[in-house]
Amino acid sequence: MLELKDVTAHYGTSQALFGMSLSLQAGEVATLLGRNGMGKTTTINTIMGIVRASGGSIRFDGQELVGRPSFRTANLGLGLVPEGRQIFPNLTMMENLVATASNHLGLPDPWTVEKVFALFPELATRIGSMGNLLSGGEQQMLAIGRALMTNPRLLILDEATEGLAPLVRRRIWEALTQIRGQGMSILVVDKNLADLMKIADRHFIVQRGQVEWSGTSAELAADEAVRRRYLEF
Amino acid sequence: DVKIGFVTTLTTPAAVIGNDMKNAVDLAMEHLGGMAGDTKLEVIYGDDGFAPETGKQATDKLVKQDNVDFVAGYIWSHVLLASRKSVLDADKILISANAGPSQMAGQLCDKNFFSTSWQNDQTPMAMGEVLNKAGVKSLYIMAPNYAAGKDMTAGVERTFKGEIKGKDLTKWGADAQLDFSAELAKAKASGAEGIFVFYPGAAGGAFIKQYDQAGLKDTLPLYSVFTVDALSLPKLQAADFKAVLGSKTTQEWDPTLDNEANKKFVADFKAKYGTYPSYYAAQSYDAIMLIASAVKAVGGDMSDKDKLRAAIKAADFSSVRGKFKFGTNNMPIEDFFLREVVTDADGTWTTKVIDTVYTDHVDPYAAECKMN
Amino acid sequence: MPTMSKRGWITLVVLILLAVLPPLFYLGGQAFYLDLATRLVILAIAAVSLNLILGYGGLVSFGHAAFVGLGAYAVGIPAHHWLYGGWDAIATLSGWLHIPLAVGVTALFALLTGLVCLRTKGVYFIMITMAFAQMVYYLIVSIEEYGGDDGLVIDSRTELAFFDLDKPLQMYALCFLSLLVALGLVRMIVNSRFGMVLQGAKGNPERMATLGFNTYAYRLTAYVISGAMCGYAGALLGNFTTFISPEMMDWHRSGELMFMVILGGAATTIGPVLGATVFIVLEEVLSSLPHPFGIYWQLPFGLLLILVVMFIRGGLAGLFSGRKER
Amino acid sequence: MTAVLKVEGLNKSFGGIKATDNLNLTVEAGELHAVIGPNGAGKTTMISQLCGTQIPDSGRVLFKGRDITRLAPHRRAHLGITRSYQITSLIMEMSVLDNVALALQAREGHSFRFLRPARSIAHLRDRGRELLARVGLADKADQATVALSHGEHRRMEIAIALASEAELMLLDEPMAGLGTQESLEMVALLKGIKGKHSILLIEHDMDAVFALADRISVLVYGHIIATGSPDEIRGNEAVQHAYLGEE
Amino acid sequence: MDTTLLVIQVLNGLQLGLLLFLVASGLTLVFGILDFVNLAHGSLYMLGAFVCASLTYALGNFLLAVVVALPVVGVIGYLTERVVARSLYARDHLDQVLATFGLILVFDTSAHVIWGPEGIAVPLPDWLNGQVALGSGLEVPTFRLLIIAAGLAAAGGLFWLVNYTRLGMLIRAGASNRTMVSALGIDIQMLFSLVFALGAMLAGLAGMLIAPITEANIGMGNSIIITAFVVIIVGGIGSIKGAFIAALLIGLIDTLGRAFLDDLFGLFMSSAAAENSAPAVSAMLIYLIMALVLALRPQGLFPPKVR
Ligand SMILES: Nc1ncnc2c1ncn2[C@@H]1O[C@H](COP(=O)(O)OP(=O)(O)OP(=O)(O)O)[C@@H](O)[C@H]1O
Ligand SMILES: Nc1ncnc2c1ncn2[C@@H]1O[C@H](COP(=O)(O)OP(=O)(O)OP(=O)(O)O)[C@@H](O)[C@H]1O
Ligand SMILES: [Mg+2]
Ligand SMILES: [Mg+2]
Repeated sequence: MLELKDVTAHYGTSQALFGMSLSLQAGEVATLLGRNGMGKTTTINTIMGIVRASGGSIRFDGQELVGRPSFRTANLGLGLVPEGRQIFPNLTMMENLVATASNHLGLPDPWTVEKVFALFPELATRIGSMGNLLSGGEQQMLAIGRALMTNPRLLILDEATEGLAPLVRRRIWEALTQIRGQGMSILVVDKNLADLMKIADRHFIVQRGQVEWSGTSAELAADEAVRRRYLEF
Repeated sequence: DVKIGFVTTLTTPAAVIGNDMKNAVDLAMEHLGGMAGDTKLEVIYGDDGFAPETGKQATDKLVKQDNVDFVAGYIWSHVLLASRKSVLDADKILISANAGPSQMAGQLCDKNFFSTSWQNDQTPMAMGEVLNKAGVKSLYIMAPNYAAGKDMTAGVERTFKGEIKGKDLTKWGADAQLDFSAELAKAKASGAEGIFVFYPGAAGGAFIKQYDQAGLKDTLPLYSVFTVDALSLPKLQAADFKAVLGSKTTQEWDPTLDNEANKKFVADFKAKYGTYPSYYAAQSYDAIMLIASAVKAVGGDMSDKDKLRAAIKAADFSSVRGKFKFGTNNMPIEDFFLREVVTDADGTWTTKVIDTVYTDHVDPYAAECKMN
Repeated sequence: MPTMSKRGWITLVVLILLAVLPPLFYLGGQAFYLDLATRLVILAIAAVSLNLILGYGGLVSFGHAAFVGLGAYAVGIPAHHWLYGGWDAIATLSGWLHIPLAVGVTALFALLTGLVCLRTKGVYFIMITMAFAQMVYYLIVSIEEYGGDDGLVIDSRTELAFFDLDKPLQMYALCFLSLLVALGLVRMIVNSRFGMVLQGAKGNPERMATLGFNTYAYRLTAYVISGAMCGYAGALLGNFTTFISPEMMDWHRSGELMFMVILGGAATTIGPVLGATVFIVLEEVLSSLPHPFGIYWQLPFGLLLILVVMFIRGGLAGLFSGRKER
Repeated sequence: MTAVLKVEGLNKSFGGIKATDNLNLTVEAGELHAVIGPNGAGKTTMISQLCGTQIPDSGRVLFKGRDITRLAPHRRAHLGITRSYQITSLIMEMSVLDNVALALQAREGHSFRFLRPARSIAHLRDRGRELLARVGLADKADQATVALSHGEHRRMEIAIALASEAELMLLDEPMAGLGTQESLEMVALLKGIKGKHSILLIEHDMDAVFALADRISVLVYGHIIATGSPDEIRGNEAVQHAYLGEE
Repeated sequence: MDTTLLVIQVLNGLQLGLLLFLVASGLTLVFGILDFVNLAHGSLYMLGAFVCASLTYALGNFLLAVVVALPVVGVIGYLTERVVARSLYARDHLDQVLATFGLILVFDTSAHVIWGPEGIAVPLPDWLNGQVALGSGLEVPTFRLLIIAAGLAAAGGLFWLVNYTRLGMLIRAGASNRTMVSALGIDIQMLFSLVFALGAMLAGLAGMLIAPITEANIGMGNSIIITAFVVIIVGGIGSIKGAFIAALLIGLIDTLGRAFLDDLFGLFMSSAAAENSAPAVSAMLIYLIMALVLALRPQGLFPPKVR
């Protein structure tokens, strides 16, 4: 479904991605793992067209994404929960949810505000609050809800559980497992490896802007050496 | 070769005046064939940008860089005041073709400074006399809030004998006030028998239109100075603002003045530029003609300043005003006429002289001038 | 000496050119160019002072022309009284009076308005500084004693110990030296601990407060320093032009100072000088094009400004910075 | 033990929401006191009131017995209170080292010092580098702050908090955004300074909390519902229910 | 004091206020919402006036000219956005200030080249040219009532657009985080172009409406832009409601100041002194108001929820 081949990216003159390659099947949950500053966020932003790829190719359902403006990428069915939440601070919570909502692909049974509130009851009480006045965790939930409201086929979550209480975090993983059952693919960057191992099919370990290792959860669980080497725990 | 620097406003909306002056200067040069006797004349223009500081800079440049012998022009009193020192300190001749601040007629008069226009107070003083004669008992006054505006209101108050019902000085300068709704409402409510205004340049047209829209023509007759002129009339005619027809202004010159120089000037100007010349144009034309006469008189020799000054003071040229004479303070001693806005034979709106208000009028500051 | 950066070299070259060229022009009989350079250098001082708060402090003052104007009036008003008011006493010590007066008055004005203005942020700050400047403008316009709208001609220049300001070369020398001092002063300030706080407060005021800095006090201090420095430039300008008018403090003038700083490169040492130079020189060159191009000079000038902004990041100084991106 | 920080009956509401509701809390000298609670419970709001960027509606905040309820933030910093931000708050235009050096500079009294170039003041720079090394950013010291990744920004937050050497540190989710490995390092780091400073720690990372805290308070709807040792809290049923979920 | 006069002056103030609102609302849209400082907004006002003036002569009817001129100005705004503004959104406000100052010079000088310095007077159809009697002795120029009506309509429409439509939400969202809006699938660039064009049309409309009163002239943009900024600052940047209230406030204060300040001053000083100081103070008035408002409320009367 999603395939990156030898993608490179630069910030000005400094290179951040050095030939990133990975692929993701429909209905799969995959993770990007790696230490701080290794290029996970950059990879995601390159897929979304926020950072311009300087080389390589990114294909989504056979369509080339490199060089495509990010709104067109999004309209192909990629939903982003960005690092650092990036809630619209000057919109109310409800407006944050509905402003960019869409169903470009005409998916049956699309996401609605009610469904999001069912997932995050905490949000239901803060409908009229301005985005910037929400607590860190509320913003994070909202960011996820907002992405879901665009009815993506591939959901990309960058540090989506940062700042969430354990209970909520667990609920998110549960929800994702559920969604994935409905044919959605998911790409996650997160630091809670323990949780991820439970729900993810495939892992990519990123090191200096490249995939250094990839494999299934079982393989990762089995391969202590890799864990020690790249993730060190 | 004799070089003349000519400072006027060529940018901003006020450039409408500057262009008219420039046209007149170009026409004068054409009439002279570019020569004053055997001496070639050259004109270099400077733009004051409607601001004293810029005007002074332009003047400095003409004096220091282009090394001109005369600096002429100047629409605005404050620009002239600011630039005066630059010219006079360099011992060059300064000739105002419009601005007439009281200081320069009085305390600050100078042997090197001449005017081909008037002193600010004179024109409104003439209007005051007109009002007295017409039996106007009470008056409302409006003018921009700057030096000449204050001079103008002082001028009319000096001679008008009736009651002043109210006076508004409105914001002027780069962001001048052009919407006069509040003032016109006050004027109307004041019950005055007439309204006196001074709004030069673009503001004049704006004022007339609002005066028209407010329907004041019958209740509050308009008496203006430097407001209705050959620059605003074509626009007003194009927009068909008939209210201005019949309105009265005073002036020292008019296109209908019956003398050879003026006939030629007006006819050629119309032929060349398609419009009537304004008094700004007439005064600028005179300024160049005055310079040319002096240069010719001294045979192009600019070194003997005394001789040059004497030649200028003699004013031996045929002015479009018919006669031209300098007073002791080097300001003209001249007649002032009452003019009315009329339609000419071709249907074009213009002015004509209907009365002479002053004959050989001397400005009220001449006595303060220590030069003799 | 450590090796000099590219921008350091540019600074040096620009300053050397400014030191050498104008006097050469003057001696070569082109007095007008010295005048032009004098004006340029004075405006550069004002721009440098503005850069201190605008570039390094993020305080975009849209009222700096008021400081220039007040500084100039601090020369003009005493001179006026001396000539027309019979205050002979002040004539003999005019240098001792004018300069401290200009600096003092503007510092005080900066302090008083700064107390209010600095409560606001961003664009609100821009506009409130402009509001105060406009008030001064209209105040001066309404004082007829000092010419109101017509302005005031300064008939006698300030008398100083080593410089005779009636001599164009000496006038220029003083202005140029003042520029050097101003540049040095601003450089010293921004690199000092005070300067670090000022720059930090530009980036993230709340963080600075929780670190323990009273950002208001630091900003106010910078504002006063900048205002006083600009007032000094105003005193020079008054002496140079020998004509002052409220026009000098019109918002357009404040805008021009701002544009010089941004054009040259805010928060760089030489930026304001570069900006002032390009601004003045271009204005001069374009407006002396033959008629009628000369009167439309603002068209190419405007286009140039747009192009510079669109294609050169960080102003003209950005052209010469070692760093490519940012 | 003496209380460094005492919060009495603190209230703060935003429109209809009571973000802080009669909150009472004590931080003893040298203790590491963790505050946990669900999202939106009012933890960050509490910190903001303690450091002075928000002013409570009512109640008192006492620092070493002194009432600081309405003191300006910079004055509290002078008294010895520092905070880190949950949502990264750095001076992006300056270099990484400058950010830390400013924090160090803040401790040295006023900065109305105009003469010496701040970047040549050796002790500030050296100590700054030392701190950056401690959070693993030694090689990034001279980079522009914007050019760092999110996790690196989070670590800068911590370096800055450490730089202040404040008597009381208010840390708002310092572990958030760190990788597993970095979190462990951070726990070690905090262990190292524990005891020297009083620390109020807000964290959703329970492993870290239980590893570090001397005492834990649980904040729900602006109100402390339980305070106790880690074991007491782990065993507390209400806490399990409101926050941790079945474990 | 004469009540009729007071009523007339209040109406005059309203008319000025609504005109200011038209300019300020476009400015606040572009500035508050796109976060783009457009100094050249006043030039669009001027262009509106000139285009409409020329068209009035070409088409022989003022209202028809307005209808045609509006899209023309919209297109000018659109092109301005595409060519200049777009690449500057991500920049510092200061860069925008400098570039749009350049734009002012370009627009104003172009107008000077095209239409000359003299300005154009715009004739009105007869039915708009007269006065309407609103009561005994209470006559108001018809056209000024039209301005009031147009201003109110624009205010209502905008308020609805920004606050109650999805388009409005998107615009506001785009202001705070362009990248994110785009990453969520919205063509933000197109949206911004449209907003810019809308702002241009509002300013242009104001210019068209004032032209029959003051004429179209090349300096007109620069004299209104500062007042428009004052309005949006006093109102709170980005707030349509704030702009509306501040515009009316400033329109009224300015008009009433000009109308009654000298009488007021006359109460406690000599009439000569009053005559002298009243114009200066009334010119200063809006700045005084702004300084006062900001001193008390540093974010304006209706602070934006977030900036
Ligand atoms: N300035 C404000 N105006 C209105 N509501 C606010 C404001 N600040 C916070 N809130 C609300 O108060 C509640 C407490 O927020 P706070 O940020 O303190 O939560 P928190 O405990 O830090 O949560 P998290 O763990 O998710 O960061 C939240 O519901 C939040 O939306
Ligand atoms: N805006 C930027 N400018 C320059 N360099 C950047 C920028 N953003 C990130 N980088 C650099 O690119 C590299 C990769 O950053 P990225 O944000 O992709 O890391 P990450 O793996 O997501 O890390 P983290 O876990 O901390 O979020 C880092 O070395 C970082 O310093
Ligand atoms: Mg990341
Ligand atoms: Mg929080």
